[in-house]
Amino acid sequence: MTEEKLFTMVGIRPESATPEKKVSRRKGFPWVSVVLMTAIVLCCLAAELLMTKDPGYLDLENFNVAPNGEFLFGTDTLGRDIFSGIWYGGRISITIGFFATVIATFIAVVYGSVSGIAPAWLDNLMMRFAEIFLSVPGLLLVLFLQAILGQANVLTLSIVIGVTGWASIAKIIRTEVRQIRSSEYVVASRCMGGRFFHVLGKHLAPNFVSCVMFMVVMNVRTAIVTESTLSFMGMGLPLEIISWGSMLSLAEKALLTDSWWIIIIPGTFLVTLLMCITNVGNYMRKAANRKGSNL
Amino acid sequence: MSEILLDVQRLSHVFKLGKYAVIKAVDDVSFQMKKGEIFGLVGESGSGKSTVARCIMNVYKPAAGKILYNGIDVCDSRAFRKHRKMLESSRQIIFQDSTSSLNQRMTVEKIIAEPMSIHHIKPPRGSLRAEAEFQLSYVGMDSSYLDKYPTELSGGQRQRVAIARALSMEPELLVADEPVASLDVSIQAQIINLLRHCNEQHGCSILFIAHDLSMVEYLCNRVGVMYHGKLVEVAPTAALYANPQHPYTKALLSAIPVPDPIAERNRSHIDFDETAFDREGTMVEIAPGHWVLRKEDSQ
Amino acid sequence: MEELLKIENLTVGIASPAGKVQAVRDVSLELHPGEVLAIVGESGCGKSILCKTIMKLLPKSAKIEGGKIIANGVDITDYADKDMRRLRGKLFSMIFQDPMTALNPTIPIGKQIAEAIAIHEPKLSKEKVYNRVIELMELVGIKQPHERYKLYPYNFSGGMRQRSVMAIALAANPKILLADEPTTALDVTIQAQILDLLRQIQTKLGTATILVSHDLGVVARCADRVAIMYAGRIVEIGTAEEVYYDPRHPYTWGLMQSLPALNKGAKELKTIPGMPPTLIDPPKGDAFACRNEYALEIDYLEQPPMFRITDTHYAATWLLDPRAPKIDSPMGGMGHV
Amino acid sequence: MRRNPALYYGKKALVFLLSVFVLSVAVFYISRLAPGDPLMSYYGERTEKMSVEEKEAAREKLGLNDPIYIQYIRWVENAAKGEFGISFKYKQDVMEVIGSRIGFTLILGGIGFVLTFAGALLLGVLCAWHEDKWVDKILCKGGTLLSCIPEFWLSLALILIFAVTLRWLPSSGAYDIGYKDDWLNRVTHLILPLTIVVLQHLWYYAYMVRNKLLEETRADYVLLGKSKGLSKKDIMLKHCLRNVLPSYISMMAISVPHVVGGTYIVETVFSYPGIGALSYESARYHDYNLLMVLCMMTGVLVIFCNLIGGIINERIDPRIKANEVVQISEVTVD
Repeated sequence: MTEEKLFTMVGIRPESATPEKKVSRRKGFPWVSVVLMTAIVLCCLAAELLMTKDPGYLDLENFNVAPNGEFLFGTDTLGRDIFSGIWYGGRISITIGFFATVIATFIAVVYGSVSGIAPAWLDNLMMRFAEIFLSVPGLLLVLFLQAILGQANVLTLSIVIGVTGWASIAKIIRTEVRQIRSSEYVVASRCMGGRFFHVLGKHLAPNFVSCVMFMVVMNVRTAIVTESTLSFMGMGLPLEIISWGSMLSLAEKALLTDSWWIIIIPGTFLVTLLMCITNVGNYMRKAANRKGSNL
Repeated sequence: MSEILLDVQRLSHVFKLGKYAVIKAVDDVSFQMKKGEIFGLVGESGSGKSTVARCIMNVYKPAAGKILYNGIDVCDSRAFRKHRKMLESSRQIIFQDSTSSLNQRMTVEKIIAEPMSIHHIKPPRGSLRAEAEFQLSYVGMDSSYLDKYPTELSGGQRQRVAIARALSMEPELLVADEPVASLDVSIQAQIINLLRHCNEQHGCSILFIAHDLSMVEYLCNRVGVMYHGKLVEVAPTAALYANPQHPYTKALLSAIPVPDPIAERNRSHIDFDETAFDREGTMVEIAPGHWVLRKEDSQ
Repeated sequence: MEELLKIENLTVGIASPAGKVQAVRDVSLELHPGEVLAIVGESGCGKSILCKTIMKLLPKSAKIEGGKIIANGVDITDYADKDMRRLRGKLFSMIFQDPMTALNPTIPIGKQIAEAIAIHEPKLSKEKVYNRVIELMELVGIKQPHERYKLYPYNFSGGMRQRSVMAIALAANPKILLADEPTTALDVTIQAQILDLLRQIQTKLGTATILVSHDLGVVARCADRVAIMYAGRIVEIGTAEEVYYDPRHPYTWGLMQSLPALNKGAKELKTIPGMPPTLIDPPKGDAFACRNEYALEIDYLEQPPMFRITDTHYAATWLLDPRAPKIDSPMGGMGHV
Repeated sequence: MRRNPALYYGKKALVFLLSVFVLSVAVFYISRLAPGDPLMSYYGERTEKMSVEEKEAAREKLGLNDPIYIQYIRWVENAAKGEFGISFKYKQDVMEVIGSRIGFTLILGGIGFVLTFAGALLLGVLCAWHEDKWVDKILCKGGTLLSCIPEFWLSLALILIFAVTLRWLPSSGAYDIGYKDDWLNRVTHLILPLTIVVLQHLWYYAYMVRNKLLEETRADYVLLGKSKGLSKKDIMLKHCLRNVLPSYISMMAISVPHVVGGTYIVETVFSYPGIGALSYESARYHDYNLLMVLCMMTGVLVIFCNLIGGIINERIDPRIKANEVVQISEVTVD
């Protein structure tokens, strides 16, 4: 490159648009939790293939047997095989958790959007009610409804848990809807003639779905915990219907006979599933660019 | 059709706070806009200029006064419903903060095509995508941006997409609510050139709302100055900047810093005494097209 | 006279998910006592990062990767936070852009100013501190200081809050005052008052000031020397008169030409095409080359060094190289408004 | 801000009474309408053997035949006079039944409440101070795990370890027989249930304090504090924490029912003689009078705490007033 050539004026040479490196969200993806969760859920759904014994059969000879070759996870005080009980029971716990969340989310979406769009006084009233509903201890409410409905089965329990779990999601949806409603692209869309359903479909729904996902996932978790607690206390599913909760309700007697496996094994499954759900939920909530601390 | 595109008559709007406190955001404002004109509305924050813009776009229902657009009073709901289609397509608005004026969940193509899809108009250039592409190239962006999301664009590009969306319906009136306030100087110039280009080529008149007075001086034909909800002075740009009449306009113009060190150093700015500002008084025409808010007696 | 502050080839990198952003690249400048140095540039050019690096107010993800900062003759580049604390407020202090969020909303104004005094003079009696606060409030033009001592930030207007922040910054009468876009969030009339206040304080107390801004008008009002920054580097530095009336760097020309105030009758504003580069992997040569219509071939290959125009006026562009073709600056027509 | 405090508190009191009234009507009606026969709890098995007339006479005696609203009005009159009727199951005056047991619940819930919120504040500040360092990471992981363990299973696990295998701590009852007034014995009985109550709520509030504190450290006034020369400790404690406290205190008020009232699981597992199990039984066996009092107590507690939380929020945190002011400026901007 001669000096003369170096100094010739070449003007603007638009630099090649370097493709901006896509910030991959894979970095923080909770692989372990997702794999574990799917494994547990799949095994529960395919319980029939895995079950070695009939979970409901009361094998009176060998009750309270420690885990051995035949009974992989041992048997409980009524002689039922825990291994097959885990998969069969798991399916019920998960279905209740799922149904309850579907019900809770549905009520929350309706309640939240109405409250978000309603005039100030109605919105205030609905939020006061939601707050009071939220501050009543959840279990007492469920317990109260449960006692009234009498004997529980999978469906009634899901409805009861669902009906008492909607308040927190509703509050989040209401704040989001209120925020989106006043944002400028909704004002612009309304100026252009966008009617209520156009705005709801194109602008409101897609925007508040993402931020509600975290709450929905957490609701599945709370529903499963509520179900197992109720069944443990003898208020949820009766003994004959096997779920992780009802299996643990035999733990009282197990404590006397110091048979640890009746308590530990169902418990570990329950805690692992809940842990995976929480990790997935937290991953969804992590805002993409958290500003660094100024401290 | 009369030459006046927009005629705002004694517009007033109040915001209710709690049961008793009421804030008079816009107080008895009247002005007209001719077709093909760029009318600047300036004032500091809290002066009510954005509220006027939103009343004109029917976002707020004003407490009092009339707004005639092509002879139709947009505030009267019956008239509005009769001409709804025309009103909604021929008036468009663009906002200051480009991040919140575009839906983050929609691609650029859908954003630009939204007005057309709302009104189910058959796009003249074949598909909605082709139409969006044409509008995008008009505002100086190539079609590779069609499938991008607003978060992937810079501030200037987002504002261009907002303008493309507004222009896709060939509007007669474009209300620009501080379109360049949050952009850098060099990008501001690009957007201002684009707006001037739209005005000249499309003949669409622009209501330009800003607090950057040097930009208004460059772009607008006539300027209105607002203070605390009152319109204090309206005049052709040259006349206003040459000899401002109202004390507030004088203070405002003297406060603009000029990029010239020597001139700037020995220039002291005039202070405006808020207490002396009296809200009553009518618009007196002291020169052709130059109106000032003044008490009747003091001529 | 000995410089109050000397920065030599300072380089600062900020780690971000999309890669390391080189916010400040090899910046050198000095600040003399009683002088107002303005740093002008568009958003993303690193002017605010440079300003915060001097006082080490950088977030954890930012690191000084090279160069030296010499404050009052002492090299504070690798000072630990403990040592920096003694200097902050005493040697230099800072005013921020958005007065709405700069003050703690739940503590009365007077108390926040008193806290700034007590840090560096712990032994002062309560009574003396109170008088000092009142004196500071009067200095920055807050009327009825006694009543307003107890009020909360939300009782104050934007302008008043910015004055309180200035009172806090001047509490331990620092030698250097760093102002990071102090008037951007304010209205025009209040901005004029705050700029006049800055000038009064600078003349009365003689504090050297670094004013960071993107508005050439604001800078013209109170700057003695001006440094133009682009993509993390200083591209032109000189006295206000030199930079405004005889700019030599194409970027400065571009900035001046896109100002409506300077081309009153022009049909169309002359704009700088393209967009500022992301500083994750800046181009080999001059970062402004790809937007510069006067770019030379060498601009795409090598960074231009600082060329000396006069003792106080320097510009980093190959156009000033003797071998470069002579072109007259397009600013001929402009000048006094 | 307020015209006069009397009007403000008057309005609040009115809202309180109204909510209590609505609650009482709801509880009264729901319990009456629900399926199930109240006589079961009064006469137990003998109800099957009783003939139809006897049942009628028994129902008449207990006044269960009148329309519900008459029963409600009668209940309100008695309640005004301070006697809430007798519990069908325990055949004692309802207040005595509750009185004997409420003390235990208050001890367990009360101490649990204090420990939870003190611990949550300490833990939250600790995590925020060591943000993104190993301390914070471990505590977060541990806290999330703890919050994933259902309360009843945690109790079982601790009983299994401490009571069954190690035999250090008793696993049931409030005191051993015969040691009624030996307070040391009572304390040992309290240790396990108290740990459960605290561990159950600790991380939820600690995580909230941590996140609110971290949010404050992102604020601009932190930079101003640093540029004054304040140390990290001063800024964190004097400025950031001070802004978190108002919402923390109102959170404490709102969660009184959760922590103090939510002890029935622990009471059942540890067969601790609190009012926990009572509320379930009364609902299950339609012991109306007992049910009404228990529900009203919880309900009133909830509404009262909500009100207090709201008032605290407004009084302490000037920002709430600021929000109102900001809202005013937002509305009139331009």
